[in-house]
Amino acid sequence: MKAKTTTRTAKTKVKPLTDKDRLALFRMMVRIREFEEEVQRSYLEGLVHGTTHLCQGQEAVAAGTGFVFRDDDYVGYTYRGHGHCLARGMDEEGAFAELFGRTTGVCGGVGGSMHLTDIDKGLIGAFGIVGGGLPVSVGAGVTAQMNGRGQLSATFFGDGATNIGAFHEAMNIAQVWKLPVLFICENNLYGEFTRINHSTPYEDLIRRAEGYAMNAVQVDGNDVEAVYAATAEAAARARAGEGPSFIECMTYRHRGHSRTDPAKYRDPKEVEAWLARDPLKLYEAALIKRKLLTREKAEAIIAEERARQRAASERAAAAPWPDTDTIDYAALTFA
Amino acid sequence: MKAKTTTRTAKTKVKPLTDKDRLALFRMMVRIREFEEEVQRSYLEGLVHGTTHLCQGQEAVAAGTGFVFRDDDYVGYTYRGHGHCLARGMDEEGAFAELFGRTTGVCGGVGGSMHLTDIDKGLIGAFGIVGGGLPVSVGAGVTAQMNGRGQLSATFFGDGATNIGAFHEAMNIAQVWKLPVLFICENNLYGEFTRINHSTPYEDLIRRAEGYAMNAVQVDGNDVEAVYAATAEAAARARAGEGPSFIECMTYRHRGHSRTDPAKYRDPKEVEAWLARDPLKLYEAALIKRKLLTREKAEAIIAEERARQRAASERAAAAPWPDTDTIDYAALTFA
Amino acid sequence: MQEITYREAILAALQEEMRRDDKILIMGEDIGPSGGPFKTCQGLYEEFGAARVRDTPIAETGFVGAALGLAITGYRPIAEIMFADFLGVCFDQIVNSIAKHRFMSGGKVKAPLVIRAIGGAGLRFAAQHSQTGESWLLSVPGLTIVCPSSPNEAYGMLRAAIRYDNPVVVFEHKALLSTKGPVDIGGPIPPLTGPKMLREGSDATIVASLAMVGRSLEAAELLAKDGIEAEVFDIRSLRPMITGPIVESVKKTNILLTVEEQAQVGGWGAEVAAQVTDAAFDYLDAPPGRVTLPDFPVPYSPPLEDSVIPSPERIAAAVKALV
Amino acid sequence: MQEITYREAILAALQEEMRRDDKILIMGEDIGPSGGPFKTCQGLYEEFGAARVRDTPIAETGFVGAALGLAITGYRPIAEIMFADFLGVCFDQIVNSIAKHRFMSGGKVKAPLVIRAIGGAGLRFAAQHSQTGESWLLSVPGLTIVCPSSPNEAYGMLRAAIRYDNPVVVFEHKALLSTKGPVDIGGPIPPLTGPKMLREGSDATIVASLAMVGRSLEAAELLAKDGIEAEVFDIRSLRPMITGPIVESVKKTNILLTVEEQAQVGGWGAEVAAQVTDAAFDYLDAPPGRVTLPDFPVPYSPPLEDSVIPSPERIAAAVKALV
Ligand SMILES: Cc1ncc(C[n+]2csc(CCOP(=O)(O)OP(=O)(O)O)c2C)c(N)n1
Ligand SMILES: Cc1ncc(C[n+]2csc(CCOP(=O)(O)OP(=O)(O)O)c2C)c(N)n1
Ligand SMILES: [Mg+2]
Ligand SMILES: [Mg+2]
Repeated sequence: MKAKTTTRTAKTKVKPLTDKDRLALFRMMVRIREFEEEVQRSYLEGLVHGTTHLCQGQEAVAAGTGFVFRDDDYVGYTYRGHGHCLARGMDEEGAFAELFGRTTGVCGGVGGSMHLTDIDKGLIGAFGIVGGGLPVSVGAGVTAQMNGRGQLSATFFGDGATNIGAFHEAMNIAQVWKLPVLFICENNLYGEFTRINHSTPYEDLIRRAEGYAMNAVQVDGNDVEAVYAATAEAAARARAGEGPSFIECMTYRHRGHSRTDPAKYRDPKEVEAWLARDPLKLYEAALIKRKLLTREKAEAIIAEERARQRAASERAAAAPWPDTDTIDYAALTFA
Repeated sequence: MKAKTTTRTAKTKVKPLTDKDRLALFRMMVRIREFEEEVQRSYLEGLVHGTTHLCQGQEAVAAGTGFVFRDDDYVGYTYRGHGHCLARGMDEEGAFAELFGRTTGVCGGVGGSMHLTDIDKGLIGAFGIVGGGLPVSVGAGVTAQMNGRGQLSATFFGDGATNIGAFHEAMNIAQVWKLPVLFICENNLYGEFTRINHSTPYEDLIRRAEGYAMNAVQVDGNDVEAVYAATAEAAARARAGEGPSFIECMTYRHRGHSRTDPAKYRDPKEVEAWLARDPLKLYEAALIKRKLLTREKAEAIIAEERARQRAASERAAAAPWPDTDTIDYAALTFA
Repeated sequence: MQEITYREAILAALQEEMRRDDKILIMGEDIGPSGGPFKTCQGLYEEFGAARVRDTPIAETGFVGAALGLAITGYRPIAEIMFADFLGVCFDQIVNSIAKHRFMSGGKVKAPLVIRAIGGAGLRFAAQHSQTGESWLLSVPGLTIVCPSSPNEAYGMLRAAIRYDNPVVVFEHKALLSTKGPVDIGGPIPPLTGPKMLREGSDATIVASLAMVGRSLEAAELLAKDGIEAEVFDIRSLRPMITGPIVESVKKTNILLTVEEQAQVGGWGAEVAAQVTDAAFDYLDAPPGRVTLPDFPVPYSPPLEDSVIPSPERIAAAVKALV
Repeated sequence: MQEITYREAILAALQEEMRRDDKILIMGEDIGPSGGPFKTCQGLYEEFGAARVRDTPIAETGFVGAALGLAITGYRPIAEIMFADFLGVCFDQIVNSIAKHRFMSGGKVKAPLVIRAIGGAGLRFAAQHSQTGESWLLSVPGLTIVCPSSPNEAYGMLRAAIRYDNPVVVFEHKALLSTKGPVDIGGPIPPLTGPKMLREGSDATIVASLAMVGRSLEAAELLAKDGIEAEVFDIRSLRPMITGPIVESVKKTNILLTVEEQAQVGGWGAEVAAQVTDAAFDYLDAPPGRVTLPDFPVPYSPPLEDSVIPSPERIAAAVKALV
């Protein structure tokens, strides 16, 4: 697809990808895919409770953006945030254990699938209230600005989130204060069961950014290198003090909104077209063309990652449940 | 000033103003001015309690838009809404009595200056929470749409209100549902003591409308005929089922934000420039040029309106206080 | 009487009322062709069309505020809040506009609207999707707040709420959606507010709301095995808080226990306790007891969540500690 | 001890703390060069600059949410809510993000932030600008809620709140802003929470918050003329709700009256009454009394507003009805 942009070129040059980088990007997408597939399997086995929101089909966004962030950047996301967490190095066993509600979970089993947080990795939080995370990321952006060390604050959200007030207030404040915030919109065309055309005046959400005079770019969210490049450019601007950017990644979720949703409200042709543009397959083909990969090599990576997730999930499933008698709720609630 | 616009011409032609209309517009502006001056006087005498927000300098907006509305239209506004109420025929004695907290007030003295409401005149409410009235006006717009009688719903708000979430949600819903809602922004450059450039990425708020792909026009809010024409055009679109419009009226408040504010935060040059463009003086000069008015005739109208407001205020001041023993609070609270 | 689920009862009430009065419309997220995330609106869109069954953008402030605008201009809107937890994002519209608009207008405006909010714990939805929401609005004059505990109440109360001429917040409970019970379809409209006795007893009075009603009834059965007969009330409405029948009961049983699925501080149990203490001071054999959620958010992990939600055993034990 | 106003006390606390720790910053509307609509930030902008004293757009959700983001990444933000009534527009950020973020993270995140909200009736600001806000957040686990009733408390509590490592909501009262009192500038940091006895007495215990504290002390003087000695407590904190000292007092006086500037249903008085009834059941000579606002919004007209706010006379009469 052709990307729209209102980006003015940043002064800082974007680091071009090396072959090693490309393979790392591929592997990260595979990792996220296999993690989510394992979550799905675990859910059906009754290991994951309540609900969970998977991101198969959107891996290029998490992998491509995640490759840009520094260790000291801040990243905020939503209930559909497993990919963003993995891209930033969240321990998979800890992630599975959290989904399974075990003591070894990244949040001790207290948070759950919708609230994976790991502040030590700059993963500032998963917000379950649509739009709720954006103002928080604006605050992390103020921190980044005040620290003066070129940090940035990135925040992920969906197309549906651009309809709620918190989005508006966050965008406006970030622009007025020239904060180093990247607003990364994963436009997967649906908010739950409702297609974007029923909730938004248009489908290209880059137009939202016009209302804030914010630097903006729309990219093919299933093209990991395109995502990387757009993010790197916006990040360079942010780190250089040139303010926030809005990055719209056009993408699609392969599965339903959450685990109980068969997604029957989608046009099969639309689904088919997007499945044909599976970000993993696209990149595999691109890397094979570049001679960085063969089908066999790709399969090997997939098998490795599948085994890795499977092992992590098994370790997690063997971990103990929190002990209702000894858990220190006071310490969980107050520092 | 030159007006910016993204208006596509409506199919319906706008009714041109007659000489009688012009004199009525002038008189209405004078009425609002004199009403507010009388409020001010009364405040200093201790008749108005708490706080009050005056609109001197912004009369052309209330008068010019008000002239467009039909009796069955719905109009919502803010704490700075006295002018909108008068333009729609709110009884002045009832308005003063409300400000004075008397039983004869339009809300029985229970609402006060910030909450003048007269549902029988389509004055659906004055909202004290910034942005709070916009979603309510969207609802009245749904009513207008469902009724199918070409009604519209107009909502007035300030520049500062465009920064809050409720504005965003209201604009978006109105556009997606193609509601007959007129969003009328009185851009007086300040939200309380803060100039627009500290709270918004630009000063021309018509740009906000781009984020919603909404029909929009910016007009000189001190030119009552320009306000009328832009509103009439947007109203024709709305009544014809062509959806909402955003109308930005560039204007200025002559006084401080509220009665305790001397407005020292404004550049005297800015104040001077805007005082020179007093909407009443501008229109008086225009009508004199058109030979519809003379200085003397204008003075006579001003004197008449002054006397009228004075008389209304005096009657209001003579009205009884609510009786704390007999007031039926239950009936005030529940239908 | 038909045996239907709580979910079907909600739907039946919506359907019936919308058929009766074409000024009624409903707005919410995914309630159109999809029938609602909890399927409480299944088929409404097909029957009443897009104008009366409005899928909204994710914009609770926008559409809840719009409900007020509709109500004061002649319609009778219903707004569905998918999870009661989301009441936070439209709280201002409810507490500052909806609850007060009539009052501020000097009683001249009428605002017949219903906000349905589906809340509650027990389904492992974690801290941001498991609150009943009851306490948040408890203190707001101008609101009527009801909380159906069974299919029949869900059906009856919703019909009553829709016909009421003032704003009503209906707290539904997601753990009850699939529970079945007899519903008096087409029967008379029940009173919107006021408690209802569900079980007679002479030894203790238990007052509960929503999912805690069923658990309290179970607790009463456990107690009966030990010879303690508990009288169980469904509080039904939180605003107005009507305790007359509860006071009468306590005059007989001399023991009061409230059970709610919320933290103790700020919960309605304190109000019931205070009103009963006031009106039946000399009859109380013990200070009123309160069973509530602990004072922290709802945890995700199943054993943790299960341990914080009052169980029949815990309720029974609390009664025993009082008698 | 210096005699300064409540307003000056707030400012002094902000100034002192911001000088001590450059991680502290403040955000709010018109708090920059204008010094705040209630002038509680006068001079901060000049002293600490635009980066640490941030004038915000009218976007409470935006900047209150930003406070959380700052807090969990190493700063200690303060957010000023101009009128407590506006807490409605940022309610979600407070109840679903700020109050829970540490808990949901498994206790790994620290959120040291302060929300100051200026509320209260008596100045003819009408229904949307006269609420104290106390009840709205009363039920929210994870929050610490304090409400200073005097210049010294405003100064001390704000300093304590700023130094506390968890989210604190400070409810200030606009009718107190110009009241003067002795303040221990530079003195030790007082406890953030817990009630404080302000007047000793043996005949009745009165517990009040914010502007009701002064009125309760006046009521005590009226009562003293009739030979009734009331012990008066400032509740100080609503979360945690600490009633130990009040219970001790009631064991002595056998009478409890709570006084709050909010509606009865959902108010903190019920919780104090319930806790005291629980802990001092056998000591109570009468059911606890509660003086509150009536169950409708605050009316504008001066005689109406004056008649709804509890007066010393009404408080004294309520005590007399109990003893
Ligand atoms: C304020 C609020 N309203 C509604 C919901 C229920 N809800 C959860 S996810 C969702 C759809 C969000 O869509 P989008 O922002 O596009 O993100 P996606 O799920 O596609 O990643 C909705 C409506 C919510 N969590 N918060
Ligand atoms: C949600 C909210 N935040 C803050 C305020 C306080 N406040 C009242 S008026 C105002 C300024 C509004 O400015 P603008 O929208 O430009 O309207 P104007 O007063 O200029 O007519 C502010 C901040 C409020 N009433 N509501
Ligand atoms: Mg989406
Ligand atoms: Mg303005």
